[in-house]
Order: sequence, then structure tokens, then C-alpha cells
Amino acid sequence: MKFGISKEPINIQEVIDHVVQRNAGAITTFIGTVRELTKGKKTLFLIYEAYESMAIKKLEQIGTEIRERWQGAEVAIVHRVGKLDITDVAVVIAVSTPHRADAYEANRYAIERIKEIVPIWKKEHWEDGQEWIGDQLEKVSYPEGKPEAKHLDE
Amino acid sequence: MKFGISKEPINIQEVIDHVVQRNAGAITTFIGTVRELTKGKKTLFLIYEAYESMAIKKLEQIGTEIRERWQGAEVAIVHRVGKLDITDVAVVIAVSTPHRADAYEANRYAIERIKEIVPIWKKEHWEDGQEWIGDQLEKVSYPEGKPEAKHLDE
Amino acid sequence: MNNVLFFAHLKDEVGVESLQIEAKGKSVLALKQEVHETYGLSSIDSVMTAINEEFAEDDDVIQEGDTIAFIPPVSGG
Amino acid sequence: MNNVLFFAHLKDEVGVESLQIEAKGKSVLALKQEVHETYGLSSIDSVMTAINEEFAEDDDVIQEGDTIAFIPPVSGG
Repeated sequence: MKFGISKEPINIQEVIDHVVQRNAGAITTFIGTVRELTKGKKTLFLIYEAYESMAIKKLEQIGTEIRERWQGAEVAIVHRVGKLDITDVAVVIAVSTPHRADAYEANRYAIERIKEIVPIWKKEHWEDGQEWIGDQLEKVSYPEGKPEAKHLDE
Repeated sequence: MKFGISKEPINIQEVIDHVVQRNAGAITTFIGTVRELTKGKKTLFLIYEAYESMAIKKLEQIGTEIRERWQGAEVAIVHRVGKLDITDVAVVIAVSTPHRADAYEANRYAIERIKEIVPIWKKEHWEDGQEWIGDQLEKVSYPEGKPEAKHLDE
Repeated sequence: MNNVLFFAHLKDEVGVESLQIEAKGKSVLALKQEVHETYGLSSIDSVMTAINEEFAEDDDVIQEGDTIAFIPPVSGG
Repeated sequence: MNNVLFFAHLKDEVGVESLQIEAKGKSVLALKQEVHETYGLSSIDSVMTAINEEFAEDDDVIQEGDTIAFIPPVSGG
């Protein structure tokens, strides 16, 4: 699947295979992994949950946004759900473009947009408790009730 | 091999495996592939040649530079040599860091440094001829006779 | 009738993944406040709403059969 | 004696991968010019030099047994 939600471990090479093209000189991937320490607190494991049907649409939307902004770009994104242990892969984003600068920028755009508009949530489990994480809770406000595309290259 | 020159196709997952760490939340990879069209000219295939022993030292040096500049970073780089066809993988750079911004920046630094200091050359073969490419020939001058580290985040 | 979906901490607080609610003709904001009061949700200020899998505005009006989802701040990636 | 290595277009022009040259006591620049003239190389202005796999300056002096490599502008990646 080129844009998908996966209950099984993600095969990174398969995601990359979706963006191979004869006129790409560069492929970048972003692989989000479960980190043990966040602000000194030790994570035991995570649970990812998705509103799957909408999440897939939003991943596809990010792909469309990227192809509109970066000429010749191809994109594939797969996000994992379920229980993930430390170092497990939560998300893989692959972007190919003719030239390398675009491949980095477009890939970065994809992960930032995932954190804005894709309905996926993580619940962190520590030794002393658990909590649903809402990263954007205090950082982002949505005056129009929904997140808008923003330029990351400012 | 964490820093290497390979005569065989590069296994991307193996390069990634070298940078997996419990305190990385992000892994970026850069995969350089052989592009068919450059400035409208059609490439048939490429030959990559390396001064192998020195190239490995220089790849290791880039790894050291990155670990010094980006705290907690791990790096692995493998470059292919020999004949490569269109879409074949020429280089794989994997970088892991605790946070994602660093993973993109450090990875970008690695590919720029490869193009400055690692003794590897490509010969392009077109329908009407062939030529050793010296990308930096007219773009970079080395007043001190050798390339120096430069900041890419300016 | 309308299918109303809850995710993450909202699902935990409401205690179910979805409810059947008659919401035809109501604004998104009105339904949000109704659900907030009925289920004593801790916070809905930062919660977004989707109608049929697309983000909706607070003043959008719900139609018969629409699927409504309350979307807490996302944390994927 | 010194082993002198050529790569990419330099190798094509010289016709061999390496030569044994007595270069002890010479500067990098002097050896460069000598090789340039002897083999009629098209250009050495942009060529870097490595001594024992480390980049060297034009005024570095070559020691007995050093391996010298002429490094055309690189194009890996």
C-alpha cells in the first residue's frame, strides 16, 4: 500500500519501492521510531490508534499536496497502529524527487503535516502510568477550526 | 559495514540497522539513485570508481563530524561502485537522532560532504559518448588546497 | 440518525467507540457542547470535528446520515 | 620510491592506475607539475592531492615511501 495504516511491522523497502522512478535522483525516507526517554521519563511501550479510513484519506492528501508543491515528487507513507516497543517503527515516509534538496524538504513537510492533520494518536505507557498524548495541544491553535497547510521553508 | 564501499547492490535495511538506537526517535535515510535525464540528456548507465581505502576513511570522518555536531546522532554510509543502471542505488546514508529536525539536517550534511571530500567518481555513459563527471569543477575552489567543513544550516 | 465516533482520551471518557445520536440540523458546535455536557468530558476546546472523514467547521450543519468524529489533538508520527 | 595513484580521467590520460616515481623531498606542487608535463595532462588546476590517504597542501613535502594520489573533483553521491 502506498498510503496506509498497518497492524503489522512496516517493511521499509516496500515503502521505498513505491517511489522509485527513472527520473528520481534522490529518495529520502523518514522512519519514526519509539524512543525510550522523553524529557527524562522512561517509556515502556506505546499504543497507536487511528481513525483508519480518515487517516488514509489524510495521508493521500499529504501526498497530493507534495506532488503539487514539488515537481516530479512521488510519495508513499505507512503508519503503524497497535502496541509498539522501544525502537519499533511507527511511521515510514518515502519521497523521491529529481534533485536532492527537494527530497529532504518534501519529506520534512510530510512528517509535519502528519502531526497536524492525520487522525492517529499515541498512548504512552510508563512505569507509573499511561496517557494519551496530544502533542499539539498547547502549541497550535486552529482559528479556522482545522489545520491549514503552512510553509516549512520560511 | 557501517561505512563502506560495495561492489554489490546495497541492502538499505542493513544500513538502517546500524543506526537503530533506543534513544532515537527519528531515522532519516538518503538514497541516491541513477537518474535517466540530466539537463535533457539521456543517461544509459554509470560507472562509479573509488579510491576505496581513502573513501572509507573519509566516510568515517563524516560520521565523526556528525556525531560531534549533532548530539546523540548515529550514522552509517555505504556507497556502491561499478556499473549502475537507471534507478540503481548509488549511495545510502542513514542517520538516527533523538529528534527529527536533527536527523534531516545531519543527513543533508552527510551527502553534501560526500560530494566534497570522498574520493569517488562517476563516468556517465550516453548514447553519443561518455565522460568522467566532476560536479564541483566550476563551482568550488579550495584556497587551502583541500575542502573544509562548512555549515549547511546557514 | 448519526453515527458519532470517539477516539483516544474521548473514547476512554465516553466509554464507547461510537454512539447513535439524532443530530440532523444541528451545528457541529451544538453537538459538541451537547456531548460535552452529557458525558462530562474534560475538555473539548482543542477537539476538532470531522463530518464524513473531512474536517468540519463549528458552524457546519449536520445532515441525516452524516458520520461525525471528534478528533482530539493528533499525535502520530 | 613513491607509489603515485591516478583516478577517473587522470587514469585514462596517463593510461595506468599507478606509477613508481622517486619523489622524496619534492613538494606536492612540484610533483604535480612534473606529472602534468611528462604525461601531457589536460588539467591539474582543480586536482587535489592525497598523501597516505589524507588531503595534502601544495607545499607539503613528500617522504620516502609515501603513497601519493591525485584526486580529480569528486562526483560520488
